[in-house]
Amino acid sequence: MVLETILYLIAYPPLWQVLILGFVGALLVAMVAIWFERKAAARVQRRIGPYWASPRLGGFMIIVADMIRYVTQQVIIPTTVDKIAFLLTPVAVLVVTILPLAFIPLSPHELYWPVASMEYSLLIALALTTLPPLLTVVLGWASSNKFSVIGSLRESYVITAYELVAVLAILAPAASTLSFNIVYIVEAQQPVKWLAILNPLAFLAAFLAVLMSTSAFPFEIPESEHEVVAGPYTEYSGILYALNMGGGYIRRFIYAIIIALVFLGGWAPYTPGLDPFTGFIIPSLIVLVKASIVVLVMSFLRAVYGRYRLDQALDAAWRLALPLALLGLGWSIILAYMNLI
Amino acid sequence: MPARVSLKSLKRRGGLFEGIKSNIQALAVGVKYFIDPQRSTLLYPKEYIEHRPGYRGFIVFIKDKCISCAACARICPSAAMKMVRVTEVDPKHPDKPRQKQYPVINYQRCIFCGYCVDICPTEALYHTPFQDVVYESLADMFLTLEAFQLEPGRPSVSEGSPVVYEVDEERGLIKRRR
Amino acid sequence: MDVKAVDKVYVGNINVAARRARELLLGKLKLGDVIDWATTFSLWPVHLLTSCCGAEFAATWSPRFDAEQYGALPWVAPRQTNFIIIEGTVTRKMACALRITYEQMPHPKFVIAMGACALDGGLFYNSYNIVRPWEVVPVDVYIPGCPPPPEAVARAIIDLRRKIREKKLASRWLIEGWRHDRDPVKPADDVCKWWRP
Amino acid sequence: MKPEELLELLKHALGGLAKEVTVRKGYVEVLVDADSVVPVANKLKELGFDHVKSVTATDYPKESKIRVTYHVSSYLREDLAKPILGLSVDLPRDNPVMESLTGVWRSSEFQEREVYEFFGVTFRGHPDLRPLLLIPELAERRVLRKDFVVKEESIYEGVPHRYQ
Repeated sequence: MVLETILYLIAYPPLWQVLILGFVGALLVAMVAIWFERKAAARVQRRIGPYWASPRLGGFMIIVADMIRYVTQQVIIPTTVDKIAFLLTPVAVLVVTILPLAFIPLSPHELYWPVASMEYSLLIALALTTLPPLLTVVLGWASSNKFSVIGSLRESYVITAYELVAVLAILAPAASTLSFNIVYIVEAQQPVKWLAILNPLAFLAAFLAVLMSTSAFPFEIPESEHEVVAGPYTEYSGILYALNMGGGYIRRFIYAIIIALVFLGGWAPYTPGLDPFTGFIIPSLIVLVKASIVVLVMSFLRAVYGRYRLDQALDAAWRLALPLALLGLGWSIILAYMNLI
Repeated sequence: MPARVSLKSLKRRGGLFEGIKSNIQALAVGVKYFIDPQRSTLLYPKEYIEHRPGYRGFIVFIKDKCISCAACARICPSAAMKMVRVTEVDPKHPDKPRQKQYPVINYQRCIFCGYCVDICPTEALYHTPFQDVVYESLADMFLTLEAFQLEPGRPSVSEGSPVVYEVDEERGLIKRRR
Repeated sequence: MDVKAVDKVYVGNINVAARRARELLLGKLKLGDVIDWATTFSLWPVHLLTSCCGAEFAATWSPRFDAEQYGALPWVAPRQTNFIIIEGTVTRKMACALRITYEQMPHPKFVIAMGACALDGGLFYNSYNIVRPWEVVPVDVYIPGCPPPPEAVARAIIDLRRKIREKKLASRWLIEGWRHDRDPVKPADDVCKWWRP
Repeated sequence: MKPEELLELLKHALGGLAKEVTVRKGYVEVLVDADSVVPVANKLKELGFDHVKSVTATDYPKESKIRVTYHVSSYLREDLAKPILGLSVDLPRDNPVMESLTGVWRSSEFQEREVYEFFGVTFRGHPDLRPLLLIPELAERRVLRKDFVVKEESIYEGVPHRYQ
């Protein structure tokens, strides 16, 4: 009985999909995103960017070198920190960051994604994405360093302003399709009735809010270099810092998957079949490619924009993004009322 | 009349339309440079800059021209150049060894100002047109009299090819291979 | 526990187990070479600007001499970096800051001294307020010049890369725990005697 | 405002407080006694000079005096900002003590600390008179006074034996 339960848990498909997609895939996407961020910024600034480690791959191996260096570097644990929280929080951040993947179906079939038939999957996934910023506050608090605490404080300001916008904007498709089920939302957008086209206001608000709440470049406020040294991560070195840095990119990737599903039509022009290849692999790949494009566009913004100050970002949140999200919500209700989707 | 400080408040520039327009402009510039980057970056070990003559690089000493006037050591602003006494044997009078003074240079202090080259009355010192040589120990940087007469080895030459930089009217600084 | 059992892993001696694992990973599997390779392409300098060499430091990372092609990314915080470029004059008060910054960085760490002031004082060789940086921190590569051109900084990074791979500096730190050729000349109390937090 | 006009204005405004008001090559100098420096500073502030650009000192070992000079200027009145105005005080060299002007111009605080550490001029009433740039034991040697000797190297010295 016990053995059977354990075996069932081990062989549970979503667990494997979370592990493989969450750790390997998300790590790969994070590396590509970091590489693209550095390379695109260099291109726009008429530089070359990472090059000499592997000239044929465009310097991609430099990111691998950075990772190996971080993993093998000394880990400094200052005497003043709260040791348990200091060591456990980065791991917890990574785990909590990957959790929403368990509730995001990448294919409509229950056979491959048991959550596909689950109502409220969008709501649960969104609720889980709001957890990691809270742990970032814990991270800064555990370091007991003034820069970390200031960085955490900024993070908490930013959460208050932008999580609301993100949730409101991403729930707009649920309002227009009258369902919280991600599979239903995607199927409603077949073939090209994508909500990014029908409801651009909510899409823009969601994009802004994701940029902000994952502290992507134009809104890199918690770890702004010139004001607070590295924000909540000031005291972290070696592998602990690599976990933190990777966690941010993975979080952005998960948000991008949600956006690709609910706004960009998921596997939309394609109609999944029943066998594993056409029913599972191809729809998943289509969603991942769409999500990767969203992540790369977010990375590209680093090359164009300078960083906003905290007050400017909060101003933009409350005066620009929140009305935008509310307008998007209203527009989606109109869409539902007029049976446009 | 005591000076009084008055606060001015700045108006917000532009409206919503202006903001959207400038954001789109910024993105367009970024995309334009992303598609056509117009780079002029030096791929350093594979290429190196060939500086024009007159560049103040490492200094080389020609012993035969030196008249031991010590003007170079006197004018050196950072006291990098020192005179060493050397006993020399003249081939015509082998029984009478003479004491002569020659300059040696300390690259730990040299600031490459070129005063010593300028003041030398017999042009016994000259600049090489490069400065990209680094050292791993402090002792190597105090040149002996023999080392001061040789041009320092330039590792870039063996690894790469020379380029020159020119100013183009339209594109700005451009790199040109020799 | 008898003496022979101390060296066995299965007795539960965690230090022995860690040493065995280290020897296995770094000795036989050539993982050390990978670590050295990774460190050479991930030298992130912390930005400690003390004087005018900072202008040339900035030029080194500018579009013309893009030093990011070597994988070097200027960083602000010492905790996440492994490399420090001393950009110019080090005064007595700055020496303490330099030493603190150096000690905040995680091992394995490397130092480049840039410019005449950072080698022997340069123009200020007889000043009352100058400290030679090699007395404060152990220096790997010296760049002469006042200030050195950006190519020289790039050459120094390439030279440091060669030195790390030839002497296996990064993996030797993992095996030995401390690089014994890197003992600083002056104790920290000497440098920061005046400093009372 | 031309320097000559400023000179007339200052002579009129300061009256008998200043020992000497001169103009030379566009530089207006107000020389005052150590006792009357604070009233003169207050008068200048009332005229519209609202900040100190630099505080510097000059050592005259033969005349046995140290002259402390405040260069003052104005942000708010452009015509006053154009000429250079120096407010100078002569102090005895063996015991240079004067009233601090931080009460009048707050911006002189750091620069008075600098003068204190390099020349040993004590400012009475300064909120925080500590060495600024030098370490404390070096600041006690008053390094910018003329009798502080900086050792020069001769052109033959300094060649270590191992290099010869």
